[in-house]
Amino acid sequence: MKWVTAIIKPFKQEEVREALSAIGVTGMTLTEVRGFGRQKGHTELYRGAEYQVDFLPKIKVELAVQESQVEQVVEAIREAARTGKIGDGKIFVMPIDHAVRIRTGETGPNVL
Amino acid sequence: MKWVTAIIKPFKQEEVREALSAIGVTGMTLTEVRGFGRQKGHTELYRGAEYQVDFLPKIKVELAVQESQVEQVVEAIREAARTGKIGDGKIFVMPIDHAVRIRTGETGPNVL
Amino acid sequence: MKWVTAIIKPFKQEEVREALSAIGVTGMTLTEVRGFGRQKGHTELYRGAEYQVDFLPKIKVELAVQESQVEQVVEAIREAARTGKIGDGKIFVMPIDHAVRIRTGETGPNVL
Amino acid sequence: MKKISTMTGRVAMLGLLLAPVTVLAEEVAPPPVLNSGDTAWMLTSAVLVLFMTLPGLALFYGGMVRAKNTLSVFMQCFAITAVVTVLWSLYGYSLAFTDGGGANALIGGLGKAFLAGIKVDSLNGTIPETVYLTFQLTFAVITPALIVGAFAERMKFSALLLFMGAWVTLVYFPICHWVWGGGWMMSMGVLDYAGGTVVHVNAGIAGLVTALVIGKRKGFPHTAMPPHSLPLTVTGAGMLWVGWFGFNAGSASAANGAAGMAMVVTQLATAMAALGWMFMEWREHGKPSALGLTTGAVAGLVAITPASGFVGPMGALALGGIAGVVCFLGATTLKRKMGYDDSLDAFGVHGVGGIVGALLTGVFASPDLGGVGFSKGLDMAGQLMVQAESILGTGVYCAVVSFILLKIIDAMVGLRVDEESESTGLDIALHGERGYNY
Amino acid sequence: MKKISTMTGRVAMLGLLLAPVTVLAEEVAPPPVLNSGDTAWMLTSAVLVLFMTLPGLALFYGGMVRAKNTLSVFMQCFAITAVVTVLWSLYGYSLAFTDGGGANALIGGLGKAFLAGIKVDSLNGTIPETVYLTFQLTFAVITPALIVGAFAERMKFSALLLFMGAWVTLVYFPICHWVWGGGWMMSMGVLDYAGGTVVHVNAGIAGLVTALVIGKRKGFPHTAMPPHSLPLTVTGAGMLWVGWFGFNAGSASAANGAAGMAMVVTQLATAMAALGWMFMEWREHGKPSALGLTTGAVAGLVAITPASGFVGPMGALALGGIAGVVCFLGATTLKRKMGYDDSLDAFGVHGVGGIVGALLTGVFASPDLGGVGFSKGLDMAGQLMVQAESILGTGVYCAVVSFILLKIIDAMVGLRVDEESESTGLDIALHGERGYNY
Amino acid sequence: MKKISTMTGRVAMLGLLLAPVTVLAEEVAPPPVLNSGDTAWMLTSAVLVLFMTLPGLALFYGGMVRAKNTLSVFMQCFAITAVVTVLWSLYGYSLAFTDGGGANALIGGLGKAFLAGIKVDSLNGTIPETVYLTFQLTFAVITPALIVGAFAERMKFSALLLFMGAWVTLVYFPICHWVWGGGWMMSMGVLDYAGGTVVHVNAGIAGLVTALVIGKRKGFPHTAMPPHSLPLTVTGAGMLWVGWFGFNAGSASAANGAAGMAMVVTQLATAMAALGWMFMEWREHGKPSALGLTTGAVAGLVAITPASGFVGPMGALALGGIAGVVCFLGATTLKRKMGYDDSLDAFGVHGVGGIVGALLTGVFASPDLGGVGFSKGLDMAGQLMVQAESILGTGVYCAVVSFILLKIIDAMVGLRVDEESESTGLDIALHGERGYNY
Ligand SMILES: Nc1ncnc2c1ncn2[C@@H]1O[C@H](COP(=O)(O)OP(=O)(O)O)[C@@H](O)[C@H]1O
Ligand SMILES: Nc1ncnc2c1ncn2[C@@H]1O[C@H](COP(=O)(O)OP(=O)(O)O)[C@@H](O)[C@H]1O
Ligand SMILES: Nc1ncnc2c1ncn2[C@@H]1O[C@H](COP(=O)(O)OP(=O)(O)O)[C@@H](O)[C@H]1O
Repeated sequence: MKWVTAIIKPFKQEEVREALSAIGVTGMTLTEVRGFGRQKGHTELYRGAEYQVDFLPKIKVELAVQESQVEQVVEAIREAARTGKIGDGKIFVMPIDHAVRIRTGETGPNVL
Repeated sequence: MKWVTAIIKPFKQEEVREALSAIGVTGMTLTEVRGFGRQKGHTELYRGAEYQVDFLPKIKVELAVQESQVEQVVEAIREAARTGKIGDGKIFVMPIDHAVRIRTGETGPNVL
Repeated sequence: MKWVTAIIKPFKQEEVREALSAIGVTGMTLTEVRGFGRQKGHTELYRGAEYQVDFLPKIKVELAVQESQVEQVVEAIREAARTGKIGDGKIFVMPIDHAVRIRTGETGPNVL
Repeated sequence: MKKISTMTGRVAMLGLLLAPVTVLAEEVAPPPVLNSGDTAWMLTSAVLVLFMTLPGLALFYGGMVRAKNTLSVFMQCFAITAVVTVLWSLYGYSLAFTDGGGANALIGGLGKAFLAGIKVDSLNGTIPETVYLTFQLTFAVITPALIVGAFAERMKFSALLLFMGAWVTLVYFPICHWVWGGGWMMSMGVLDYAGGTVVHVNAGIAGLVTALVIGKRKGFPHTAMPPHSLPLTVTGAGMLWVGWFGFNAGSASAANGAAGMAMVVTQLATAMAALGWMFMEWREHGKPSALGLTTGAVAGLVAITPASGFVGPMGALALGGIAGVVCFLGATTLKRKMGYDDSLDAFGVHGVGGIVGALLTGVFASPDLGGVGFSKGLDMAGQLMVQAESILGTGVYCAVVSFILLKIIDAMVGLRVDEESESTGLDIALHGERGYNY
Repeated sequence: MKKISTMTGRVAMLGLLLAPVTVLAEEVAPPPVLNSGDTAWMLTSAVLVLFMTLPGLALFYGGMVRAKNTLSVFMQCFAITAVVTVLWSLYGYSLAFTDGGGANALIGGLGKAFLAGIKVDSLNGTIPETVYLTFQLTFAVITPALIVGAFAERMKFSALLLFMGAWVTLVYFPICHWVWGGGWMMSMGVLDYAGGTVVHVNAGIAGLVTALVIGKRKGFPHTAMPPHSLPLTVTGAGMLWVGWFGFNAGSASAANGAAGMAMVVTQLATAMAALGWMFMEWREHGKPSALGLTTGAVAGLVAITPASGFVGPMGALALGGIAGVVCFLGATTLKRKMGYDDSLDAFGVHGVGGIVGALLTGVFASPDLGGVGFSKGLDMAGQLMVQAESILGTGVYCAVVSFILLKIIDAMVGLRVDEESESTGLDIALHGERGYNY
Repeated sequence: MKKISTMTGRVAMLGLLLAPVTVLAEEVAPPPVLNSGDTAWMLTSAVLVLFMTLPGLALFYGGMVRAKNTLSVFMQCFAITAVVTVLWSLYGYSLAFTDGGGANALIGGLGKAFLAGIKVDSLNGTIPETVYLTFQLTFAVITPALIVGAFAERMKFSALLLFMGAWVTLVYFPICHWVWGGGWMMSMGVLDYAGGTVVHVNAGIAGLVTALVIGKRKGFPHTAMPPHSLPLTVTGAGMLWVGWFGFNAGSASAANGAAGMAMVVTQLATAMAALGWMFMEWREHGKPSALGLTTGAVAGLVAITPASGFVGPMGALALGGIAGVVCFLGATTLKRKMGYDDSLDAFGVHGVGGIVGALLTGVFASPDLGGVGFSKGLDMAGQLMVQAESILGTGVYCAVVSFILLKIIDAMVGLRVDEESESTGLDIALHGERGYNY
C-alpha cells in the first residue's frame, strides 16, 4: 500500500475528487495548506505599506492506495489538477507499512 | 521509528489523546482535515438550492513512535476512536528514517 | 528523495523559511497544526471555570528534498527553529518512493 | 416604563410624593396631546430594544456556542422575534395592556385583539399608541430570546417554536399584565421600572427549568465547550449595553428628566458591575477575561433594570457593584454546585441579576440613599416584602407553567435533538447550513 | 417620506379625505416652524438609514460571498456611499428635489447645486432642510449599494465606480424626482411611501440587467458557492431590520402617529414574511435555514416599504406573508429557471419584493382592508393601474439606461475582472488585502 | 457640543455676531425649560457616541490586530469605558464642567463630585443635566479608548488600567475644562465644536508618546502583522461613521438647524476624505484597499469634528479631501520615516487628522468660504493663531503629563508584557482566553 500526497491548487479540488472517484478511489483526506515554491506570491497592503506574501493557499490531498493502483491514481491527479501554469503542485508517493480500519479492525488491502 | 497517521472523528479527539497518554505516549500532532469516504456527506441549503457536501470534518492524529510501541499505539487509537458507525476512520503506519529534536539536537529514540 | 517533516513554533516560520531559502530550497508546504508534547499547555477561563488546553498551535513544515541535501536541510531547520525552550519541536525524515511535478509530468530529482 | 413609571418619573421631577399626584393627575389632566419629542425618543427606544435582540443578543449568544451550533442560535433569536411579533398583534398586546374586567388582576381582555381600533391618531399618554405597542412588543420579543441561552446547542427547532409561542402566551403576557397592565402586582405597589421581574427573573427562571428538563449537553461538564468566537460575543455585549438605554431610559415613555436619570444610573451600574465581575475573576483565577468583563456588564444592566427609575447615581454604583459580584457567583459557583447545564447562563445572569436588582430596588429607592422613595404607604421593609413577593410570584408561576409546557411539547414532538445531530451540530442537522466556509 | 407622504400621514391622523386637506393645508398653513421632536426623529432616521448600508448591507452581502471576495463587497458599499454623497451635494439633491421648470415632470433643476442657499435655518416642513437632504441622501446611497448583490464576486472596482456614478446621476436622481420630487409619477398619484419603486424595484431591475450583461461567475451554477460567514450575514440582516424603521417610519418626516403606524406595519410585515419564507423552505427542503429566515425578513421589509404609510396592521400581516412566499419563489425557482447569476439575489429579493409590495399597496391601502384609502379620485382598480404603470415606468427606464451604461463602461474599461483574478478572489487581486489572517 | 457651541449654533441660525448675543442671552433669557425634542436627540446622541466605542472602536481596532491579541483590544475598550464612567461620576464631570473658582482657567471645582445635587429635574440649557453629563461622559470614554491603537498588542492590562485612570484624571478632565468648561482656551476663543483638540489631538499625542515609551512590537517593522479580520475592522468603521453623527450633530445640544448642518458637513467631509485616501493609495500602490478607504473615512470624521459647527457644505468637502490626503501621508510616510510603532495609527489618524481639522476650522469657518465666521474680534490669521495655540497647548500638556505617568507606572508595575506573553498573544497570556475556537 502506498501513501500518495498531492499538493494542488484549491480550485482544482473538485475536479481532482471527481477524477479519483471515476477510477474507483473511495477515500481520501484533504488539508488546507500554504505552499511556497516557484509560483511567486503577491503583495498585500496595510495602511499604505506593502509587504510580500510568499505562501499561497493550496490543498493537500492524501490517500492510501493499493500498490497496483498507484500509477493510475497519480495519473488521474496529474490530469485533473493540471492548468499548465506554474504552481500546479506536486505529487509524492511514500511507502505504507500497515493500515487499519478503525471501525472494523480490518487490516491490509481491505482497509481501502 | 514509525509514523502513525490516524484519521478520526473530531469528537473522539479527547478520548484518543487520553488513551495515548495512558499508554505513555508523550507527543503527537493534530490537524483539522476534511475526509471523503464511505460515510456519506450531507446536503446544505443556499437560498432554496440544495447542494451536496461530500467532505466531512475529521481530525488527523500524527505521531512518531518506537517500532516496539506501534502495535500498542494502533490498538489504543482503534479502541478510543471507535464508535462502530461508518466514518470512524483509518490508521496508517509509515516508516521513519530519522528523527531530530530541535531543542537539543538529539536524534534517534530519545527524540520521543 | 526524502520527505522532511518539521513541527515548529509558529513565530519561527519566517526564520525557517529564510534559512531554507538560503541553502537553496525552493519549495515547501506549511500546515497549521496543534501539538501535544512536553511543553505544557495553558489554562483558559470560561465564565469563571478554568479548563486546561493541552494542544498548542504549531506549524508543520513539509518538504521533499534530495537525499544528498537532507542533512543540510535538517540542520538549517534545527538552527532556525531553535529557541532552546521546551516545545521547539521535532524533525522527522521519511522515505519517498516517487515524485511527480503536476505541471510538466516530470518525475525524479527534477521535481524539486 | 408604562403608566406607573412615567408617573413616577414625573413625580420625581416635581420632587413630590408619589400617590397624591397620581390621583391628582388622573383627575385634572387635560386630554393628552401628542408630544413630538417624547414620540421621537420612544420611536428610537423601540428601535434600540429591538436592536438588543437583533443582532445584539444573537451575537452575544451566537459567539458563545460552538461553531457548529452558532446559526441555530441566530436562527432562534430571529424566529422568536417573528413569532412573538405576530402573536402580539393577534392577541398579546390586548391581553397584556387592556382591561380584563373581572379577571383584570390576572389577565387583560381581548378588546384590542388584532390591534382592533388602534388608529394613526390613537395616543397613549403623549405618544402614539402604535409607538407604545411597538415599544412593549420589543420587550415581549427579548424575554423569550433570553431563555435561549439556557438550552442552547440541543433543542429541536420545532419544539422551540411551539414552546416559545405557548410560553409568551401563557407566561409572558399574563405577567406583563400583572406588573404593567393593571394586574395584581401593580396594585400591590411593586417597583419594576423596566422589567426586572417581568423580563429578567421571568426569563431566568424559565431558563433554569428548561435546562433541567432538557438535560445537559453531551459531554458537559467534562468536555470543554469554549465559545467559538468571543469577538462576536463581546460585540453583542456592546450592542446590548447601548440598546439598553432604550430599555431603561425608554421606560420613562418620554424624553424628560426621568429618562435622563434612568440613562445615568444605567451607565453607572453597568460600569460597576463589569468591574465587580472583573475583579472577582482576577482574584479567583488570576486573570480577568473579556467574557467576564462583558458578562459583568450585562449583569449590571439586568440588575439596574427594575431600579432605573427609582435610584440615584450613587445608589446605582452600589447596586451595580453588588450585582457584578453576586452574578459572578451565580454563573460560576452556584452553577457548578448545582450541576445543571445552563449553557450560556440565562439563569446565572438574568435570573440571579434580576432577583438581586429587584430586591435592591427596594433598598436604594430609599430617599436616604438618593432614591425617589417607595410606593405609597410602604417603608423599606414593606417595599422589600412587596419586591420579594413579586419575585416569588413571577418565579413560581413561571416555573410551573414552563415545566408543564415543556413536558407537553416533549411528549408531542420531543424537546431534544438526537445524539448524532447534537454531535454533528444543530446548524447542519436542523438547518442544513454551516456558519463558516473559509 | 417626502412631502406627499407627510401629508398623507397627517390626513390619516385627522381621519379626513386626502385631497381637500392637501389643498387646504397649502392654502392656509402658517409659515412652518422648526419642530424639535420631528427634527430629533429625522436626525435619528438619517442615522438609521445610513446604518442600513454601513455596515448593515455590507455585512449582509459580505458574509454571503466567498471569503476571497468579502472585502470587495464591503469596499463597494463604502465606496458607493462616498461617491454618492459627493454627487448628491454637487447636483443630486438639486436634480431630485428642486423644481425643474418646464422639464419638471422629468427632472428637477440646478438651483440648489452645490447645496447653494441651504442655510442653518432653512426648513423643509417642520425640520431643517439639512436634515431632510441628509435623510434623502441615505436613500440615494443604499439604492446603488443594493445592486452590488447582483454582480458580486466579478466586477472590476474601476468599472463599479464609473457605473455607480453614472447610474445614480441618470437613473436614481430622475426616478427619485418622478416619485417624490414633483415628477410625473407623483402627479399620477402613485402610492410609494418609502421607496418601493424608487429604491427596490429600481435596484432590483438594475441588478438583473447587470447580472445578465456581466455574465455568470465561473463555475455557476455547477460549483457550490456557499456563504463564507453566515453569522455576518445574519448580523447584517438584523441591522437592516432595525435600520429600516428609519427608512419607513422616518418617511413620515415627523415624529407622529404616521411614523408610529409605519413602524408597526413594518414590524408585522417583516415578521410574517420571515415566517412565510421559512415555512416554504421547510416544506420544500425539509429544513428551515437561517439564511432563509433572514432573507424572508428582508423580503418583508422590501415589500412593506411602499405600503408602510397606507396600510393597517392586519393588511401588513397579509402583505408580508405573501411577500415572503413570492420572494422565496423569486430567489429560487425563478432564478433557477431563467439561469441568470444574480449572486446574492438583488433582483430576487428587492426586484420581486418591490414589485409585490408596490402592487399590494394598491390593494391593502383600501379602507375596507384597514388602509388609509387610495389617491384622490382612484378606486382599487385605478390605483392598481397607477401602481403597475409606475413599476413599469421605473423598470423599463432603469433597464434601458442601465444596459447602455454597462455597455459603454465595458467598452471603456471592461466590466469584468480576468479569470485569474476571479479565481484568486477580488480581495487580493483588486485590493491587495485578505479578509482574514487567522 | 457644550455651552459655547450651542450658542454658536444659535448664533449661526440667527445670523448675528457671537458675543453680543451671548451676553444678551445670559441677561434676558427666561428660566430655561426642558425641550423634549432636544432631549430626545441628546439621549440618542449619547447612545450613538457610546456605540462608537462599544462596539464600534473595539471592532475597528480589534479586527486590525493579530488574532492572538484581538480580545485584549476588545477588553481594553470595555474596561476603559467602565473605569472612566465610574471616575466621571465620582469627580470627572465636576472637574470638567463646574466652576473652579480662582483656578477656573485651569480646572473646575468639586461642587458636583459624586454627582451631588443633580436631580431628575436639573437642566442644562433645554435638556436634563443627566443627559448632558452622560453625553459628555461618552466623550471622556472614547478619548482614552482611541489611545489603545497606539500601544496595542503589548501593554499589560494592569498598567493600562492605572494609566487610563490617571490619564483621564490629569489630562482629559483638565483639557476638557479648558475648552468646554470655561477654561483658558474657551476664553481665548478657540473653535472646537465637537472635540478636535480635546478628543483627537489629545488622544493622538498621548498615543504617540505611549508608542515611543513602550517601544516597538517584537518584529516590527520587519515582520508583516496583517489585520486578522478586516470584516470586523470595516464593520467597526461603519459604526464609527454612523455613531459620529451623535458626536458632531449631538454637539449642537439640540435638535435644530445647527445639528442638521453639522450632520451634512460631517457626511460630506467623511466621504471626501475616504475618496482622498483611496485615490492616494491607488496612485502610490496601484490598488485601493478596504482598510485604506475606511481609514480615510475615519480621518475625515476626525478632521471635521472641530469644524462641524462652523463650516459650510463646500468647505466640508474641501476640508475632508485635504484630511484624507494628509492623514494618508501621516499614517504611511511619516510613520515609516520616524520609525515609531503606532500599531493602529492612533497618532497617524487622530493626531494628524485632529491637527489638520483644528487648523482648517480656522480657514473654512470664514464666511467667504461658506462658514459661520470666526470668534469675536478675530480674523482668519487671528483665528488660526488661536487654533494653533490650542493645538500646541493641548499637545505639550498632554505629552508631558502622559510621559510622566507612563514612566511612573512603568516603575510601579511595568508597562509591557514579557516577550513570551507577547509572542503567545495577550489574549491567552493576560486574559486566559482565545478569540476563536473554530
Ligand atoms: N520540495 C517541496 N516539498 C514539498 N512541497 C513542495 C515542494 N516544492 C513545491 N511544493 C509545493 O508545491 C506547490 C507548487 O510548487 P511551485 O514550485 O510553485 O510550482 P510547480 O509545482 O508548478 O513547479 C508549492 O506551493 C508547495 O506547496
Ligand atoms: N484511502 C484513503 N486514504 C486516506 N484517507 C482515507 C482513505 N479512505 C478513507 N480515508 C479517511 O477516512 C475517513 C473515514 O473513511 P470512511 O470510508 O468514511 O469510513 P470508515 O473508515 O468507517 O470505512 C474519511 O473521511 C477519510 O478522511
Ligand atoms: N511523538 C511525536 N510525534 C509527532 N509529533 C510530536 C511528537 N512529540 C512531539 N511532537 C510535536 O512536537 C511539538 C513539541 O514537542 P514537545 O515535547 O512539547 O517539546 P520538545 O520538542 O522541545 O521536546 C509538540 O507540540 C508536537 O506537535
